[in-house]
Amino acid sequence: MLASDYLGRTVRDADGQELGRVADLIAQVGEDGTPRMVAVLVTPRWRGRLLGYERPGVQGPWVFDKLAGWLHRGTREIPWDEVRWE
Amino acid sequence: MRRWLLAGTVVVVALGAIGLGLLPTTEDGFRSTAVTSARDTRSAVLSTREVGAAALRGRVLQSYVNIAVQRARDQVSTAITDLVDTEVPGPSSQRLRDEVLPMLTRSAARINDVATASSTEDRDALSRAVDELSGLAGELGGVR
Amino acid sequence: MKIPDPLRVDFHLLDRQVVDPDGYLIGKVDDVEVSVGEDGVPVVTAIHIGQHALGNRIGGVIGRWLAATARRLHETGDPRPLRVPFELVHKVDSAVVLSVRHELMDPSALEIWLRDNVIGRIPGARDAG
Amino acid sequence: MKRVFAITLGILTAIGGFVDIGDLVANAVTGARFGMRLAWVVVVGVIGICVYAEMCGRVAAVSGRPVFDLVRERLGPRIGLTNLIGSYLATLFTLSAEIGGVAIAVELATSVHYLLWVPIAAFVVWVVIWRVKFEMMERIFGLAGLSLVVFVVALIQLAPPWGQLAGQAVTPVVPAGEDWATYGFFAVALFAAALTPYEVFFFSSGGVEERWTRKDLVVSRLNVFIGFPLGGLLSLGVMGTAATLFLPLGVRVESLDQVALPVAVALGKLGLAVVILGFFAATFGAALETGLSAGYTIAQYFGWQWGKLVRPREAARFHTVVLVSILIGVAMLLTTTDPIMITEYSLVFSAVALPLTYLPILIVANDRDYLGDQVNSRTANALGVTYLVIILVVAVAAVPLMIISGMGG
Repeated sequence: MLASDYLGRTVRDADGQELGRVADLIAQVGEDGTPRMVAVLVTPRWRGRLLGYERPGVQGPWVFDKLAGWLHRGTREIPWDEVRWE
Repeated sequence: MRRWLLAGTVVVVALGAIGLGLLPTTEDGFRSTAVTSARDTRSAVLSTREVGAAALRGRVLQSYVNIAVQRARDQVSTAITDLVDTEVPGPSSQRLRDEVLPMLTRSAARINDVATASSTEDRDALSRAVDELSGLAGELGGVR
Repeated sequence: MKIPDPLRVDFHLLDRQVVDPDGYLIGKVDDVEVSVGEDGVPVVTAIHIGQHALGNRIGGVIGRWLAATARRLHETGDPRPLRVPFELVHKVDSAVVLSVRHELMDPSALEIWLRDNVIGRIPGARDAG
Repeated sequence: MKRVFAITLGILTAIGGFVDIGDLVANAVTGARFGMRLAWVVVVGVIGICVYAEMCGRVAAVSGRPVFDLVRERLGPRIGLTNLIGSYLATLFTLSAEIGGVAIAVELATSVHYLLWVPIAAFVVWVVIWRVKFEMMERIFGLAGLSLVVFVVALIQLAPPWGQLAGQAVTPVVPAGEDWATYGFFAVALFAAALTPYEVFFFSSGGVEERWTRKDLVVSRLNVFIGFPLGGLLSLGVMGTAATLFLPLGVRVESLDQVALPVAVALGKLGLAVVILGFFAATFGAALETGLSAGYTIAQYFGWQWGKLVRPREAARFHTVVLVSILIGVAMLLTTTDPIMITEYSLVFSAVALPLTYLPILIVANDRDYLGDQVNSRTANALGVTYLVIILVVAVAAVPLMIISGMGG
């Protein structure tokens, strides 16, 4: 599989409820240095790149912070094993 | 679907533009062409007059004069072509054309004189050409 | 090895510049390979570099054209993007830095073709400016 | 002492390198038609290029990434590609216009038609890109471009009615006989001339290539904050001379020889010779920068090896793009399209393409992962966001204004 096969897909939770589109794949780097997938970043509407404002601790110009927050409202991390890819 | 819509819009706009181009010229349209031609020619005439005056005072290189005059002449011939190519819709336009066109051709000739006089270093001819250009600019400024 | 933790595949990897230890520009991360491990958890196994991968991601007419030209240029071997195993990634910051030199990797087919047929034939092509 | 010399040299180069065919044309044309009534746009544009270039210089020095690398990294491959096409076209038009400018400068000195000089000028531009060292290239043409100071000298010599010029500058209204659309169109052109994307591509790529570090930030800032405003002053000199000589006569500036005329009137043959040299240096230097920038945009989007410090053999794709771009630029000129016309189109294109190159830089300049403690200050962000808004307005207005005013008619 390629990352591009995952990104942008619409995913559902275990009950079949739509979660939104996949905006990013979040991996934790193990001791051997291999990144293992732990979560999926899901967003209800935005389709392009999130510009980096989804990361904690990024300070943009105030307007951008607010704007990105508004555009990406509802964006959340869902643990990998709770996501159903269809 | 979206693509067809886009293509359709482009075709309609293009046809519209062509249709507008084919409409007969109105008296007002002719007048505006004539005024624009006169204005552009006046601009070229005055610019050349400045070049000529500077040449009289020995302030410009001959290579520069040649190019400046050539460019001004090109501008005037474009103005002439624009006017000549415009269809004459009525008698008042015909009168306007008969008034403006000779000014434009005279402008072209006087602009040429500047180059000739400057290259042969004929100061009298040069100063005469500069004076005539001033007169022409006045006449051209009167076209409305 | 310096890799941000957590690693965000889209943000930290995709479309970043890939360089070798000397700063030679190898390409962009055009796609990222994800394989499911023995325990059923997907892991990042490699990065892909090449217009084929990029073209497939962009999609549409331009994307297909990019991918097709990349495939056609491959005279030898597989018309596939360059695959760099993730073990060779040394650092991920403003660029993805590899731990191996670029000479050890397959160069781009387009680069070779242009070097051999166009740029390499012009006098002075071997002098740095 | 040596350091002071290096800094001074850098600033002088920035001044000379600021003015190119776009500035010459836009400033002279507006000066002749509007006097100094649009001078404020030059000021706004110069502050804009300072804000933008300072951020790019900082990002390049601290993160080592040039502009177009970040464009794709932040905006993704698709929007990045749209941006690439727009920016490349804008740069290509500018390159063509600059080569045309070189050819016209030689024409003014020799009386031989410029179209005959176009292929020769383009070939020499390419040879210089191919062979001459980066620093040398920048220095020679930047310093020679300084000869455009002659416009400021000529303006003083012409003894214009200063009060009247100042009056025009402080009352920026549409004069009688002109309409809002035309005023707006020339405002866009002037703004785009001061804030051309290629200048930033070149500036940041040069910084990356010369391996700037944090230590170089002071020098880079001095170059930007002193060099560019002084370059803007030269632009205003061009505008002022045209306003003094042509506005009262009602002469419209439509060719490069007219731009030089006020200097000849004021300073004579020597002044004219210096102007022609200045035209040559400014357009030639800018042709080198745009030629390289055409390569930078494409190579950085795809991640190819680029640059002048590596052997051309090792950056074959980059050098091919540069070569092909120069050939296309020549082809555009050989259709006998007026270089002034190409210049005006290049300015409109630049205005439209600017926001998407500006936005990623503003975002990255705030990213601590990239810049650490060198992220934008509050002031830098206030200015940065203000200019984003201005740039967006200009980009949206550019094409409608061009159509309504008929390229300024």
